[in-house]
Amino acid sequence: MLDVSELVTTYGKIEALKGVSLHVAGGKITCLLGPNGAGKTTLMMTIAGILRPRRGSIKLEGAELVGLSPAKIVSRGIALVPENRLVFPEMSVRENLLAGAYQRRDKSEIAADMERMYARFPQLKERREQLAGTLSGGEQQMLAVARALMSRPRVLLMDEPSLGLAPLIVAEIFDIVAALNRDGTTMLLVEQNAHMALKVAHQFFLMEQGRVTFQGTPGQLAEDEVIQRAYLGTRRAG
Amino acid sequence: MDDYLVSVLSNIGVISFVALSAYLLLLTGEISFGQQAFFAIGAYAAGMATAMWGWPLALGIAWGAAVGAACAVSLGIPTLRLRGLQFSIATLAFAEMVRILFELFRYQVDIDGEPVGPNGTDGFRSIRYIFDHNIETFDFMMLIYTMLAVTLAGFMLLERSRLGVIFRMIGEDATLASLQGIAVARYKVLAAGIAGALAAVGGGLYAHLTTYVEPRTFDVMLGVHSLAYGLIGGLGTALGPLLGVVIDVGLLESVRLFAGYRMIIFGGLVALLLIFRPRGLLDERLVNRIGRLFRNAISGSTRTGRGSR
Amino acid sequence: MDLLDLIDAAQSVADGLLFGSTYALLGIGFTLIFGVMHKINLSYAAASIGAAYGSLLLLSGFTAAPAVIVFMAAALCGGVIGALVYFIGFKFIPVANPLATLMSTVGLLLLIDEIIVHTTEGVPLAYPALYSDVVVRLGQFMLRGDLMFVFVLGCACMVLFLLLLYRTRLGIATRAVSQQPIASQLCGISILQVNVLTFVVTGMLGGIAGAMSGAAIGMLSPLLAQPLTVKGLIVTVIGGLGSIPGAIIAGLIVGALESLFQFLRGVTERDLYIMMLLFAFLVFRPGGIFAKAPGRD
Amino acid sequence: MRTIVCMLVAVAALTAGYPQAAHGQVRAKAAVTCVSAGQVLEYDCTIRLANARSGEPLSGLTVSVGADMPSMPGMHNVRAVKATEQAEKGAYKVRLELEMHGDWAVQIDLRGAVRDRVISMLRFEEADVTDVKPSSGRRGH
Repeated sequence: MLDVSELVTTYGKIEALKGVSLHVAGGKITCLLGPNGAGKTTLMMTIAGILRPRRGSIKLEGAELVGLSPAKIVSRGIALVPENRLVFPEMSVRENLLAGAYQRRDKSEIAADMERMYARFPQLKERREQLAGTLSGGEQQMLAVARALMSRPRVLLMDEPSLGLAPLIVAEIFDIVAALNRDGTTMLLVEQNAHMALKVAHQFFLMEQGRVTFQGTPGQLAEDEVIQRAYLGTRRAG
Repeated sequence: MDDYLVSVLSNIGVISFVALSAYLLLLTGEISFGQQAFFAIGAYAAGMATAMWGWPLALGIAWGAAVGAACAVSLGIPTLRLRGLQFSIATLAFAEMVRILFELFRYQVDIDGEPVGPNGTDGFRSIRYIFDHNIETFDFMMLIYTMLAVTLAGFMLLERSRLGVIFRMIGEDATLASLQGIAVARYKVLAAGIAGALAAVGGGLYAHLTTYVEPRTFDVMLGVHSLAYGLIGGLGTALGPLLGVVIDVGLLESVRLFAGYRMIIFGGLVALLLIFRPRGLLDERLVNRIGRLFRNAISGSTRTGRGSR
Repeated sequence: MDLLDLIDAAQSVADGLLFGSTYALLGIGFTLIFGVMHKINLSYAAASIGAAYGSLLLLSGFTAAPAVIVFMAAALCGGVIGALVYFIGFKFIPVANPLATLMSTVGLLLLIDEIIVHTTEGVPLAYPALYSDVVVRLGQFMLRGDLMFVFVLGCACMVLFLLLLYRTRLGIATRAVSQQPIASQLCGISILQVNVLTFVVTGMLGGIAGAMSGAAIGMLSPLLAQPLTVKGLIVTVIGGLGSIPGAIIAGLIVGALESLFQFLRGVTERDLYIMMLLFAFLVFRPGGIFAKAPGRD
Repeated sequence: MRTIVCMLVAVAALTAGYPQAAHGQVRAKAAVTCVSAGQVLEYDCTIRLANARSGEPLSGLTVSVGADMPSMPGMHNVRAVKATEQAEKGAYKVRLELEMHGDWAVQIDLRGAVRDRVISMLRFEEADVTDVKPSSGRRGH
């Protein structure tokens, strides 16, 4: 569904992505694991169009996304739940959701989707007129997911949804991820919590220092090995 | 030398002092819209000293500089913790307060049967030192430029000194500088004081050059211009603001082709130039490159010199 | 102070409060641009006066155009000038250099001011004062018709503006960009579009404010640009940078105090006290009236 | 601090050489009247110069007249032009071309038997020219 090939993104002279290729299968959960600084967030930001790649291509069902503005990419059907959630703190929950549907013009459908979000996330319904900045971390994460879903994405990208959340809330978030997938949402998930990620993922990629170093399905590699490499990277013989 | 040329050059010299004053603060990362206040303070203080109290010019200008520095330090202390825009607006407010205070300031003494001294909005006329002492306008221009040269030499020394490095460090990142153990507050007040003194020297010279000042001479436009000079000319070296003044007062003023349109061109120039050179014509990178060329040329010539021996 | 003086003082406060709506509009413009871009547009007040001049130019063919048309023309000119200001002074200036944008707007301030001076040769032009012959008497008080008109118009603009900001899709986008630029891009909001529209909308508000000051004073002069810039900045700072309710309240307060000081101490000293007020705010309460935590950026 | 000290020393050294206080020199005063010369922004000015003390007219001087706007120091200033002496004793005539209406400081430089500079503040408007009166409410709102 989503094909990334030979993607190179640089910050000045530093190459954060050194030719990344990966494939996200439709209807599946694909997980991206790797230590800090591997380039996972850079990859997500590049797919979403916030960063411009130097080289390479990103294709959504064969259509090229590189060179499009972030707004165009959203309307093509990609939504990113950014790291640290980045909700609009001085806007109400309802307005945050409306902002998520900014690219859409179908007023009645938007209203219906909003009701669907409230049904899926009852906490958000309770707090619909509350300012997003006053929500708890877990609620903000749910809001960020709901906001992204409001654009009716074909592929949902999530960058570290469990970051800074209590274990109980993390479990709740992963339940939501699994449930969304059951409803047919294709997902690319970046996670530090490899243990949880491998539980929900259909397929996973390991990234180290701007490159994909392994791809496969959970079980192909021993969990210990995956966790080792996801947190620390490959130990290189010095 | 043509009288007109002398007057334009003198103007350039005097305005350069305010431009350098604003530039010094820009180095420490502060945008001041209020350096004209110290220009005004220097002008009034020096003018009063020579015209009313009969002091010699040197003492008058030194007195003006001292008063300017004192005022700048006392403004610097309460505004220290303000950053960025808030600092800029505080300096603007201060400068307007100073201007209005001069509009209210009346203090005249009788000299040769005529009242002399600041007279509110009418301003301060008959600062006639250069006429009373038969100083030719050309000589006065030379005085301005000698002082400017001394100031520039001071800036060159500053750029090479520890103090200069500290100023630029604070300008780059004040938090980082304070983590390095630099007493940021003290250095900022020091920079403000020196900048105040510089502007005041310019003011003192201006008052004696034109023989009259009035409060509205020192309105926001003067401060804004002096900032713009540094930005047009460049922040890489003290020659930058001078280049800015020369471009504006010298070039645009003197070429009659631009007459009247000059300010329009100036405004447009500021807006457009910053797109291409956000830190001015002579920015740090260019200065660095020229400096390296010079050093290479010098070391190259010494090397060949040694080789031929 | 006897009773009569007290009534006169109250009268001048009322006049100032009415005129303060102009300052409030200007404050909104400054503060909204700051909110969205974290930059101050120093050319804003000059552009507002420029727009008022523009309306005279647009309508120069018609004798005695109705008030509504004059103000609409001013708003139109303001919007156009606003877009121009954005493209010349903001769009292409490197974002990382806050100094550069500040100075480019200063350049535009000079540019606009000088174009006005040049085309009018510095002669103040008469501006249609509206309802200047209407006086409403309330016992000892009287409310000047032209000032009341300015006030009502100012309030109407503010209400419209707040509706735009809080009740429309564009308003959501604007607030989203000001709060969280990256996330707003991820929502499909185009920052460029929001920026341009912000400049156009604030330009229109400014144009109306410029026309309002013209109408209240009865004439337009390029000399207005500088005091209005300073007043606009004062209102923005006292109201708290980026706070729209703050700008409105501060605009009315500054208007009222200015008029009161003028009554008590005369026109020269008036601004001195306003500056002192600003200075006091900066030193003791830099976050403005509605600051959440004083002293924080 | 060292910079300031250096500067002060330099100033002292530079000005020490000049002769001190030479009071009792002739001071001039001027009465300036201007009328529009027909063209927009062009004015014909008549300057009557006199000894400030005795009131005696000052003739036979080289007089050049410039102007600048006090509100914009060093900007908008008009290149000085020579005034021509009239038959009337102490009267000189000059045509000024200004850049805008408003308050101008007319600068009269005298050379010859008397060397002095006299400043006259005038408000130039479309039809007429008036002396600038103090605090004439230049700033409205």
